[in-house]
Amino acid sequence: MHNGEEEIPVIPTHQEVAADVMGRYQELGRRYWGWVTVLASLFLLGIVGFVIRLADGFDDRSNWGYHVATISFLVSTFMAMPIISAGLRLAKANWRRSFTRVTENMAVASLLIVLMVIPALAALPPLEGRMNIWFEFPLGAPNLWNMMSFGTLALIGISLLWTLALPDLAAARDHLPPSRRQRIVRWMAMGWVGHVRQWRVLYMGSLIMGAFYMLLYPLIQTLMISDFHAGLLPAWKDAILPATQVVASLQAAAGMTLVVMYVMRRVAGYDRYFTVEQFWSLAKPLLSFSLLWFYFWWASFITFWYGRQPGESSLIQFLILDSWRGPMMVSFFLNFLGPLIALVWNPVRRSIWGPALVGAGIVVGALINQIRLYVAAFSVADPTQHVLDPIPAGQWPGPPDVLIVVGAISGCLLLFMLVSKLIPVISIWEIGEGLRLVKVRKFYGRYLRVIAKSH
Amino acid sequence: MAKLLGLFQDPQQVADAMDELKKNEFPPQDLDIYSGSPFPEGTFGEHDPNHRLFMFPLVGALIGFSIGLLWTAGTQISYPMVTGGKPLLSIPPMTIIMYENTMLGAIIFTVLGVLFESRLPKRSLGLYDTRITEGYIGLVVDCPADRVAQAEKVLTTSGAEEVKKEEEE
Amino acid sequence: MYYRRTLTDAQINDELLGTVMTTPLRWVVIASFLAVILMGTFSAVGFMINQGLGVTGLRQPVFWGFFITNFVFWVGISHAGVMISAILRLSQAEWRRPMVRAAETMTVFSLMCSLSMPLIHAGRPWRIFYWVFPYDWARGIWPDVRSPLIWDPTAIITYLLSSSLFVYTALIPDLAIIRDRSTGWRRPVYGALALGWHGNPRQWKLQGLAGILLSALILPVFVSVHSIVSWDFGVSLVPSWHVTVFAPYFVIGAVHSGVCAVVTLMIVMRKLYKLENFIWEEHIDALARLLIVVATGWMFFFWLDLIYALWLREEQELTVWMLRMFEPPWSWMFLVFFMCSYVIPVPLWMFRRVRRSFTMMLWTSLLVNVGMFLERFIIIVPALMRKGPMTFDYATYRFSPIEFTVLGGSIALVAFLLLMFSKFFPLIPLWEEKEGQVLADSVRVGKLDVPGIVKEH
Amino acid sequence: MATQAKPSTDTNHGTIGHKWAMVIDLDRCTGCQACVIACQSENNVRFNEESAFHEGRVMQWIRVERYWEHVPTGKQVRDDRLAEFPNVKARFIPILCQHCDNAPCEPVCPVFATYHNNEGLNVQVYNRCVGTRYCGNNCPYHARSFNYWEPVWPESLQNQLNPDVTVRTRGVMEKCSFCIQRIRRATRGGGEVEDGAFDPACVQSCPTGAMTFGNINNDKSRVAELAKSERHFRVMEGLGTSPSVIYLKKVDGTHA
Repeated sequence: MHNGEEEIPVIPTHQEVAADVMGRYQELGRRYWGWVTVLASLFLLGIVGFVIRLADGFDDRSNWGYHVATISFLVSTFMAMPIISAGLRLAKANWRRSFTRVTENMAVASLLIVLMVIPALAALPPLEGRMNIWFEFPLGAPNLWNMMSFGTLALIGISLLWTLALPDLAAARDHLPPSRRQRIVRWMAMGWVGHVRQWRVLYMGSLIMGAFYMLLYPLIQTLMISDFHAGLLPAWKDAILPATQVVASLQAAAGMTLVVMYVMRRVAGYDRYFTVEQFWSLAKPLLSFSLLWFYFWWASFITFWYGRQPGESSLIQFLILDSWRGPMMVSFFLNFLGPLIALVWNPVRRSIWGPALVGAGIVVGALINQIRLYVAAFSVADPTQHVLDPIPAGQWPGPPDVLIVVGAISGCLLLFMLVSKLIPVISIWEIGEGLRLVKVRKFYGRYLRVIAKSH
Repeated sequence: MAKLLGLFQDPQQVADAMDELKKNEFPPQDLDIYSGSPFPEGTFGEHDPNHRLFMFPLVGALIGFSIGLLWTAGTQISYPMVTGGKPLLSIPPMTIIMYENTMLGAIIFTVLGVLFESRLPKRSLGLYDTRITEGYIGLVVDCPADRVAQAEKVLTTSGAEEVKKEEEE
Repeated sequence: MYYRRTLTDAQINDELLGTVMTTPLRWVVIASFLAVILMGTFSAVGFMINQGLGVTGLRQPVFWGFFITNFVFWVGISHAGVMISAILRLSQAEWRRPMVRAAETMTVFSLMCSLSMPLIHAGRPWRIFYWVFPYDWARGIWPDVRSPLIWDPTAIITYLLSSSLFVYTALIPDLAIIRDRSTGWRRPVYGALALGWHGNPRQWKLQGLAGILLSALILPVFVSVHSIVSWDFGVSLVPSWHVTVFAPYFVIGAVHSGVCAVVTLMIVMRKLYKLENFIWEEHIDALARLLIVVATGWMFFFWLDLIYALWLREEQELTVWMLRMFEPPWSWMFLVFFMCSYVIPVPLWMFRRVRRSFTMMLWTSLLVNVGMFLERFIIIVPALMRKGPMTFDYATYRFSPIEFTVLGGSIALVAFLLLMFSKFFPLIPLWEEKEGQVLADSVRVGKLDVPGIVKEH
Repeated sequence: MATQAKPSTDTNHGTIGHKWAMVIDLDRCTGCQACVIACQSENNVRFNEESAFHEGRVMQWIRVERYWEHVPTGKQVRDDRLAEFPNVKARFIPILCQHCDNAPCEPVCPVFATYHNNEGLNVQVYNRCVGTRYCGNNCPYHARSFNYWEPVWPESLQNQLNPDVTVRTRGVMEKCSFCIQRIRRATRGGGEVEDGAFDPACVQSCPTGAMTFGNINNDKSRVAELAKSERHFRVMEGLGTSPSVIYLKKVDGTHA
């Protein structure tokens, strides 16, 4: 399938892209408001569920399992999405350009997540007598430190988004008719004119902040898993867990990116930005993440299975083989087996529906897996015992739990919808930069693309 | 049948020669190109070689997996000796060994597949020129003896430095 | 990306086949020097096998010492090869071209070296084949597949075979080049090895596919190998060994030390064989950037290992870590390891000037590998020294001269094998260099010519 | 993942009839080392000259460990090492192969040189052993010793060697076998061996009768009786190895 010309898509100009994106950005149609109202009402329902739980109070920890699981799910999808774009930017991948902004816009979800962490911390038992990484000087741990680190991560994420959006905000400022929205945008653009110096600062700043985000994220996952999961399970000495969580998050984030791109193609008609190239290229890391997901899980499983000390055996029974076997198997299929079987086929990888479908499965699997980890941990009555005994049973969600899960997710999406009318959801300047570095050349018998990489 | 080998220095000339030959009803599957380094597919408008390489690793993986299964399960069952209170048929250790054997089978068969699909090994080089690995590009034409002259003409006119001929019956 | 020198195919052949076609004096000198060291090592090992393991420093309860450390170390080194070539092939990074084969061959040879370590460390080496291979015919019983020491050979042999095939497949086109250039006895030999390669589009296409497919298949193997090595320790009950994080921690540590070994190798090659036209600052620079990421990831796992060692407050585990970190000689070893493998090199690599200076990179990469050897030593020995509450057999392990000789010998062995390989085969893939020349292009942006690459998809 | 990680507490898998066990009453042990000597002469264990102790290459199938027992008193002792008699007393505990049911040393051996037989014994097969020494690493009790050198006996003692026991060669691992040669002789006829019919060398030689050996599956045996005592404990029980050697110790005060 090499016979040349038709394989090369026509390369649009910077102006075309700008005009098109600005057009979509400007219009606030009925469909848009429809989606917003649906998400908003779901979000309100979530708040109702949350209030019901709040009424029961924090004495019964097992009530809050699903709430915490939801937080972890949101952290491992929306909060991890900026990492995808930051990493691809560091790797100078050209195909990233059209969806970096989508992933960065998701960073606003962290506002909601940070709010949700507060009650979760309230539900935690005291540190005394149970394992924790705060060792002998709690000094306001875990609450203070958790809030601080979550807050910092959210801050970095949003400032990263803002910085990288400046040129497009400027474009919007010049493009929008005078209105309140335009005034907000003008303020946000902070008088960006695109001076050479400004660009250089933008590049450096985005690189540095991206690096910080990537360095801080594993710490957040470590806090999550050690304070809210491992610390509540007796004798659960699983040093790999934070890393496992990071890998799972990257996988879920990539999956979520694919899903969002697919939906935006279908609903908002962004076909020309999210082409097969994006799906195909993102499917490759997705496959490797899926393999790593299994690898990390297996590394801890084989160690415990072989060690077979009483504490280990009981926890394997609890989390994998007995009480939570169902969720384990489902997420095992959705996060590892399914993606592996589907994505090894190039035809599937090199399509729109394939990666999107796998991504959707992965997102669901991630949710179930987080539920397995955190609800299980919260259902343990006494974290201070030496060996988990008796082994608690699995726990289905109650109506409030369902409301919380659905409401929180739709709340994050709502924030995304809202912010994408302030910050263009497609990064015009990055696409423009990419277009400048591409040319089509006649290579003897056929036409080929030449892609240049700037330093 | 006869065989011609035209030696070119400029890839562009080869591409032109190919077009010219195709124009003169030389069937594409009778044209072949020898080059010292890979060019993007279709650089010379040659016909796309089809292959079934991707079947090989699958078959290999299957064979490797079954060998692993046979070995691990078989030895554990036929020598029922308890060690460390582990179950007599311990699946996790079996998984590791079966995995390794699967990958080994897949890789060995891939290499075999590559050799088979690229029609290697060949006993003799046949019509060939050592300058090809020095940067020349060879254009090979398989044609009935009566069209040799025409083919040679096309090759020389489009810039072949030398045309080698070989008669086959 | 970088501005590449433009070379004709003939030039590439001349420069890269120089060592194959001729035998420079310095090559003879170095090879014979290494050969002498190897002789010494072999006699030392022979003495040990003849006398018994008493000549080593091993003692209760430190049943594993220098040899196992060395084994882990060399398996670690062997990981860079595939890491570099496979990952860079899959991501189609242009700067991979000059380093893939050198890295892969180093994988093969260091793997052979590491494989020899457990064999000579065994109590009765003359019975070793009963261990590694199914041996029903020998004594009516098969190996116990539940033992990590069976997983080990399975994984390593898989890895060894795969990487050797990997090297050979990519070598075929270059063998054809040597065949075409050489005369006399070489011609038939290389002709046979080249399998009658013509270089028609079909063969090239499959050559390319083989690169991608084999990389994709070998990557999971490479991850599994060092994980399985780590499970030798991880699945045991020894305090501070029985840790779940060991698998990825070992793997990424292996990549860290391995990539550094590749850097060392590249720089030495460049000096020894005058490859200035092919190995440039840009390559070392790219490797160094990669190293910053790898080293930092490795640090994360090290940190996890540490905090979760304290996690349960188990007295035995704490004693081991106390021993490692605060009791000489382990404390200073720990300090050296930590300094060498992270604290000194990584900040240096932040500077472009350092990344692009061959001398600096040579020394920092060597430093890292010193550190990584000590890391393995510190992981293995102190954990065994203070294993239990039993008072009677505390022990301080001191390696004997024999063991030290074997360490030196193992380095000499790998170097010697690489030297021999480079005498008969080019260490830089010629055809990949030529391909790079063909695909090189640039895009003009204003006054600037941004170097680019022709992409097929 | 179908295999269930068995809770390590189940004791007799694959056990028919006999399951040999030992009870050691630490309150009777005087640390006289008679058991050590008896074991060495019974099982052809190589001599340990002083150098062997310096090198840390002692060959012992049973050793007497000395530990300090701290008796809590009214006055607080800041550091246990500063405690003195009568607050601290020297105690002895004979350590031999514990013949664990979930023995950590067994599954790590690549060549089945050590495995669990159906009488609850952790047996060592010398001529299978290739000397990877992994078992030695993985034994929490340090019950295994390795032949670094070819074992040699002075000329005068050549005839002292026990003909029922193999003389090990260099490069193999060895450990207590519960005097399996005596077990074999006793069980040769088949059927149940009555209690006290025979004893391992160490038990036989213990002057204070601190050690008892027998078939714990037989409830009427002395071992089974003593094992029921409320003084009983097993070394490093937290590891879940479930040893066949049971120690008896009167727990005074709050200290265990």
